[in-house]
Amino acid sequence: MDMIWIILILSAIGLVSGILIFIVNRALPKESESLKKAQKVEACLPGYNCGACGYPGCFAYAQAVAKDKSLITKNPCTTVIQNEKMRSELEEVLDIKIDASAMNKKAVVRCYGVTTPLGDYNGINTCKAANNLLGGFKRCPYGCLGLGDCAKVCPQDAIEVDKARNVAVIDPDKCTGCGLCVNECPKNIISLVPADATIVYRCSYEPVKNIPGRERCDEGCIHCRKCFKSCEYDAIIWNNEKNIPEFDFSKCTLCGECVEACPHNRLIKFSELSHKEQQKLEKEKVNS
Amino acid sequence: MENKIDNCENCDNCVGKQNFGKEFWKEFVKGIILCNPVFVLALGLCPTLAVTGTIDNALGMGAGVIFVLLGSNIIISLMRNIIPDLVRIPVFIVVIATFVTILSLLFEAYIPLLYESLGIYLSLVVVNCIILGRAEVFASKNGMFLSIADALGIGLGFTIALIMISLFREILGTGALSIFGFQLFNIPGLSSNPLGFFVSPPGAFLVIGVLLAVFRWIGVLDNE
Amino acid sequence: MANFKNTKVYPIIILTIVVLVSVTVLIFLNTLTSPVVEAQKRKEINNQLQNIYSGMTDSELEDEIYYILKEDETIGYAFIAKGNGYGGEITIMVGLDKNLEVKDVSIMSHSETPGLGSRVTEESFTDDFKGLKIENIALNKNGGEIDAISGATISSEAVVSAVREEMKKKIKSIK
Amino acid sequence: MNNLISIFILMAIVNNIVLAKFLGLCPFFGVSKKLSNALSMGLAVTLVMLIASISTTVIYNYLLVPFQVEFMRIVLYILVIASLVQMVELAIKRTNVALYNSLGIYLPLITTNCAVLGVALINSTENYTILQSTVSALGGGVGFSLVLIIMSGIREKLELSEAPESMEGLPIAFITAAMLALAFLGFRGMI
Repeated sequence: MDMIWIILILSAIGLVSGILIFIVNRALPKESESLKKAQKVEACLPGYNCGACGYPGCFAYAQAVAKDKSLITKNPCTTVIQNEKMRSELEEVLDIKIDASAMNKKAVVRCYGVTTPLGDYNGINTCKAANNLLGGFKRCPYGCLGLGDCAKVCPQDAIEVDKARNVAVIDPDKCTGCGLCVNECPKNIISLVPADATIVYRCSYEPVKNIPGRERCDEGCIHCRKCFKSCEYDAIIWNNEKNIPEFDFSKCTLCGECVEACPHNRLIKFSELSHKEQQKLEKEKVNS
Repeated sequence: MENKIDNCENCDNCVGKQNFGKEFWKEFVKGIILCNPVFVLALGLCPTLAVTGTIDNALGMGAGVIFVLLGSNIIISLMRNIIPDLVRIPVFIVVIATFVTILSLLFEAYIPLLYESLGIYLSLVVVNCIILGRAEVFASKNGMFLSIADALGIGLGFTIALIMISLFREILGTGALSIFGFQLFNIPGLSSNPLGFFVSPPGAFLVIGVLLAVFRWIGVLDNE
Repeated sequence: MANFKNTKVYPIIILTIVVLVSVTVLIFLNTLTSPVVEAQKRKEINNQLQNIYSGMTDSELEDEIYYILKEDETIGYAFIAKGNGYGGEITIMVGLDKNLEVKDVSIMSHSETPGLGSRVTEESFTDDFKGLKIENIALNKNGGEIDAISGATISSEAVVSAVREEMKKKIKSIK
Repeated sequence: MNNLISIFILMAIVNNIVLAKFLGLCPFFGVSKKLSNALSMGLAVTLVMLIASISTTVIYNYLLVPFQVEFMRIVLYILVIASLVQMVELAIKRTNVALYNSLGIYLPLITTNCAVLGVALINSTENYTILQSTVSALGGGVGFSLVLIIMSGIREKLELSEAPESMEGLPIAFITAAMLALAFLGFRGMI
């Protein structure tokens, strides 16, 4: 009965391929010990491969951390640090304690975005391309171009371009301070600030040949120094050549006097910066 | 369809928890619209473009895929906890290949015309990304009952997509529509000088591209 | 049973068993369906021969040549030629009469572009082959008797060269 | 000898396995977003296609044809390809993790890649000898990589273009593929 023969020979192929896989699986070195540990560490990493930690992807960062534990504090993955669950898992795997308070940073766009465009721009749809074209199409050379380069790079999708004011807005709840948007923005107007104790000066205009901000933006800073005068704890230092306020957060008590004093809404408490409050604030200003 | 049951990312790993009746229906509907293998997951494109020249081929291929998907989902979901992880993919593939060979033997014997016109694409159903995809993602994690629902849903979704594409291609390409030799209608102007482009390979790409765009524009699918 | 599952050799056994089962099922099914397929093919060849040789009663197949019988006297020979057309393979049934002239030719299957290449199946093209000796089976642009279909030179060339090549081989082996 | 060259050109350009025969479309649309991915995917597919074609032709000529069990070719071919990919994946994963990171996600994709099995099936329907099927596999691999590289080049430009909202992503990729297929249609009938 040659049928039996055929069945045997063909299933012999199955046997051979099974044995080949088995040999390849046994012959090669078992997954090295450090590789297993790296995989355990990688399990609690976010897996965005955003590269903010400087490593090509989470797996490479996990291997580095598996080798030497102190890396997690020296060059932290900010997403992990700020996410309660991930941090506790990582602490368990590496059995070290990570104090998150010192590293809680958030990104902020230092531009109010009211500056009017000089014309409509039909070039390539990225901020970098627009910026190479004589510094962009906005009246204020420091103004946010609103084409969303930062939004594209943000692994948390925390950045959104506010169509009304044509400026990028960062939602502090989602932002984990990885800093990718900071070096993505061609105008360098996004900066990392400590999340809790800050007042944000939402304009990065530096007067050129002392033309006041006002020329470049309807609600630009008119350098009236009211914020400087209104602060009793002298937490604000006036920078004379740049003619803009600078903050010393050790003295600042977040009383909010300067926020009220500024006629053009340039100053805002960071805590009120979250997207929803901001919209609420705008509405109050409009109908007040 | 304003409240999407769940967008597609998590619809692949939704393990059936609630009672079976509703769950069966949810899996079934999910396969047809939400996770339509062709338009949403962009899987199984090889046969979709190759065989949708005529509607007979599309129906034949659709029926074949449903048969193979059903059979392999059932067997794999039954065997799922006795298969070691080392040989997981080879075993799944052999099971699927067995069902495909059964299909091609039956087609060759009883529907030779369809077997001839499908050609190698009938045996290429075994590497159809949908079937192994469903086996890996779904059948190896859920019970037989749910796998049947999933197989029917996805299979039907695939067949509907094939029919839609082949409708366009056959009507535009030959000016007439005939199902199993029985001509339904023929457009006099078009059938005298048909647009041969739509039967050729580039036409297939164009039709599915435009269909995808129209679906996204209507809002059935969300844009990328 | 449990510890058997995680022995080293378990994956191999599972794979072999699965392949064994699948092979048996398929071979069993093949023995069921192959006679049906055989009959199908035979029937298809027969009615091809029927419309070439009207008066034939039976045909015998001997090393890929069909000997056409009319009351046990061979009235012709037939064979299948395969050519590479524009869209893919073309299979042609070629019928010769007793003194090795072409009695008729019919296209069995092709995937040429509809409306252009597919016109090789029409009478106007296949009738040109009738009564031709092996020498003058060629397109008239290279010295033959067959005029190519306008707009489908590749398909017509494919059919003609397939018939000529196959005929050369078969004439030698006709007893 | 010209037969080998014509087989190579037939598989690589004239009947390009992606644009004319629609094989290997799932990875074709999935992987062609970045040029670097396309290169490594093309290489991996050509490698597996070569080894798979040689082993499947050996099985076909020396096992299936003598026993008249050609119908078994689907099961055996795909078994060989799946085990091959499994071995290649294990080998790369264990020896060189960096290569595995960049290439790893494509390897399981190759098992379900219609092009690899498609070429093997074409070899057996044309019943090529071992030398012919190696050349045909090489042609297929080169054709696949060629089209993949062209497509990824175009798609990188597409990302920046302002396609209409509903066209972005896959639909525009399909229409670009239609243009590409139309261009490759010009080669038809060359051989």
